[in-house]
Amino acid sequence: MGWAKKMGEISSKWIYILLAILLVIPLLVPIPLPLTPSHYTMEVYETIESLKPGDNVLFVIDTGTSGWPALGPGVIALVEHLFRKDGVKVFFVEFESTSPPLVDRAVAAAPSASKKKYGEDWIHLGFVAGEETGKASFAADIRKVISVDYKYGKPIDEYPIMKNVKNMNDFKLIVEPTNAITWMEQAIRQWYTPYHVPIISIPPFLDVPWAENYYRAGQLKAYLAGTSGLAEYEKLLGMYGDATRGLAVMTTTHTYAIILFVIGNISYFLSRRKKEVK
Amino acid sequence: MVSFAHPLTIAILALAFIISYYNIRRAKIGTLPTLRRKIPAVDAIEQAVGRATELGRPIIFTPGLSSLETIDAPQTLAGLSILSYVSKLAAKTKTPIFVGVSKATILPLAQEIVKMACLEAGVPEAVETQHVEYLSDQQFAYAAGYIGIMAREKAASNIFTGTLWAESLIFAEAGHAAGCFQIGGTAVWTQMAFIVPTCDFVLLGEELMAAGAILSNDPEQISTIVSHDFLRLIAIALVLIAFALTLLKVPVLSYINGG
Amino acid sequence: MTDVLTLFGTYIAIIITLAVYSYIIKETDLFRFAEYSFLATSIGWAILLGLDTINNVGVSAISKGRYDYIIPIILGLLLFTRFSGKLWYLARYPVAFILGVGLGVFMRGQIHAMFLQQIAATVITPVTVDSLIILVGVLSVLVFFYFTREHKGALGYVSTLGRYFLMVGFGATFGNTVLYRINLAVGRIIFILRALGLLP
Amino acid sequence: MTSEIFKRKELVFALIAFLGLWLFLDYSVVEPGVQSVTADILKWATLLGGFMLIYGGLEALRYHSKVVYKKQRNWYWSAYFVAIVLVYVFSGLIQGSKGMIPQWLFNNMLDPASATMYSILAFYIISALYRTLRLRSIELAILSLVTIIVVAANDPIITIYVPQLTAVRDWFISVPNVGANRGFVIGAAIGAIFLGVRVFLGRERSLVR
Repeated sequence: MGWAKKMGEISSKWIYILLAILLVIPLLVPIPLPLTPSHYTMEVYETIESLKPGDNVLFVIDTGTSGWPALGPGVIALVEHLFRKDGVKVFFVEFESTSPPLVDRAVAAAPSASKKKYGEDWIHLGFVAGEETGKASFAADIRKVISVDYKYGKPIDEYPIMKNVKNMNDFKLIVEPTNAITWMEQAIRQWYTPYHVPIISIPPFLDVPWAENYYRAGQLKAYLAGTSGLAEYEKLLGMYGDATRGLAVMTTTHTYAIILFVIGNISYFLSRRKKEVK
Repeated sequence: MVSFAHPLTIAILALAFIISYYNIRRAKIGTLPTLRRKIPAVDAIEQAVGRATELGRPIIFTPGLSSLETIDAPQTLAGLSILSYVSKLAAKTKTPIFVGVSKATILPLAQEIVKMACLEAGVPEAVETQHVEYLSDQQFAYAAGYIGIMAREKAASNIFTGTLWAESLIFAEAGHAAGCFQIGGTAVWTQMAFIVPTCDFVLLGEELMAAGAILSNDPEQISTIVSHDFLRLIAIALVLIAFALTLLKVPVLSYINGG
Repeated sequence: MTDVLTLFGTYIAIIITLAVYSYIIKETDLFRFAEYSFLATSIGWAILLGLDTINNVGVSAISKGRYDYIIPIILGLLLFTRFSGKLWYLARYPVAFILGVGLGVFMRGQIHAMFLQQIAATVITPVTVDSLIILVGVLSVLVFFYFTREHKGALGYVSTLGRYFLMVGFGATFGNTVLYRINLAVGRIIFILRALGLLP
Repeated sequence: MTSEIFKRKELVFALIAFLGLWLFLDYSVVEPGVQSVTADILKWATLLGGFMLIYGGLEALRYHSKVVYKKQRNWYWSAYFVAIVLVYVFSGLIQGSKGMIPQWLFNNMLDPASATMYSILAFYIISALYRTLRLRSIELAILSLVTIIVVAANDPIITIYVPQLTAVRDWFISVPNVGANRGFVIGAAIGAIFLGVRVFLGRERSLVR
């Protein structure tokens, strides 16, 4: 017994309280942080930059409401970037059930959306049931699983954007932010592997180690990793979004985590040595 | 015009059919090899039960949050096989067990398993000390219920198996803080990262299914693991052959990639 | 009227957010309120989406003369025989349909994308130290999960190496999970601060 | 008598195997006839996915109604559950799923609750990191050190002073982690392949109730 042992047994209550303070303060008192885009971020940026007028992009929001607080800023940045490109057509579709209303949220937050016309430059196809089967079905023939758009409920063939779009072969790029790696694996199995359409993604950050595997295997074209990845993307677009705002919190909380780790291990080694002496 | 695509994909499927059929046959006539690889966590189960008996405190157990009607069925099945074994061991010394169940379809199964285990152990009245409770089908309510039992009953050992998701962190950490002897087992990668530091013994990925097969002593379950090993060897061979051929400048990779 | 509803809604949203956080202190009825609201609304929403799917894909096609869509609708209705005492076994057929198609779609993708392509990706040329480490990692992890032989001698060393590789993977996941969970919390705190007018 | 035939699980598993293998036929044989049948099969399955959503909802409704009816523990929460679901569904039937009341419920209940639910783990994971990441064995030392490297590299201020950390983190994630992960993914694929094969052979009975 002694201070060494006590250091390893700080009660959860104090750990939680301090964490709560460290979570809130940096949001109220912003700390400016320098950012240099990593090659991961640049690859996503350049993939979208290289799109040409007339290219069709399939935008699949599978973050659900549960992934939105972390991934939403990245979704908004990607939508904004696609809307800045002249002549690039964006098709929104969802396979995760709570995602359809998020499209309106993302489009409303993207400043360039006002320049784009619904039905000509972008369309919201809505929700497709059946998860992986739905993905395979959508790829084989869009019109077999979708007859009306989500926004107005009108037959999709009334929109000029849908002319000459039949199946997965008509898309140049898939953008799929997800709240679980399984959604991305489904897209790889059903879209990349059979149709060779490149996929860019924002995986939930805990699945970054998985995404890296698919990225190294070439099954994933590029992805945004972590809060810094999202913040870097906002910087590339000249936006000040929630990812940049939240970056300062990562500093306080992560430093806190490292300090706790060090304290815990010092306590562990000191109290273990005492035991050995006895 | 008929043309063919993806011959390798079909070949692997056909191979899997043959391997599976062959091993099921071997299981029937009893020529299946035994699973010789040691799994420390399997031996640790006895230790977990023993510790609870010594301290006179109960064991707490979960077969995971998934059911049998999804793709996660093998994990749940393994969890239930382990439950049967734990229940048998505990029945002999009448050590109490609390089983927290999260799916309504698993509840009757778990009750039946516990009852059968007590019968097989020759102590049918021990079923009185083995409680199977339905907690909640909601993740966090389930976790709260589980921690609740852990604290109320002062559990000595915590064994959690099967498909675990985000909630596992909550009860693994609570069990660690309460000083439980912990055995965790799951095939969910993101949760394995948490059970390794929080548990005394772990069943990682397929170790869980293998442990279930070994403990259940069911030839059918063992045959599945043996089949996996066949294809695993083929995978290793494929990697090595592809590596060798690539070094010899034979363009084999594009062929494999095309399926 | 709409303004009042919007304002009231924002308050409810804030209360639910805080109620979820109350779980950290203790699981109380306040948390139950949030959890059951979550459960109930997600199920209500799923039912509405299901109805929309049937309406937009099935019913609208039939009204245009595509009578073949009647078959899946009948199959779908058979699902509800599970609620009846007598005809419950008929529900197996739609389940079998979903399961069969789902497994077929899943497995063909799994064999091609997650087995063959992953194997091909393991062989990286030109050979560097890094590419060899990946190769050794893949092989040793495969060996680690090999059960019919006892892991003694050389096999034991390879298996232990595989375990160490796995630990690196788990460490990377653990570290990134810290980032993700904190980031989720930040998103919600930004929401509350914004609703209270403390953030733009 | 006919009902006896339909009760047999063999027929059910034959249907599963036929459909599953058909999709492999579709993958291997490029013939427009096969592809058009497959597109129809997939369409049917997708439509059934819509029914599945409703069925899952009704099953939950039935369960909670039973709890209310039998006045089991916490029945009042089940009553609240049933009430909200009914309000949601009926308002949706009248106003459409994008009507005022369904949207209100989505924005002010579903969204905040589901969005916050997983963020409470931020507190648990920091506490777990402090309590359990101890350098107790070689294995745990590897896990802990990689964790701390990743945590430090995700900390923007630390990377200003030690910019090399990012490269170290990226190396760990893109080299040894990829090796481990890929081995695991291939292993999981093997498990999935045999699960499927066993279902097709009719050996995995528990999958169909």
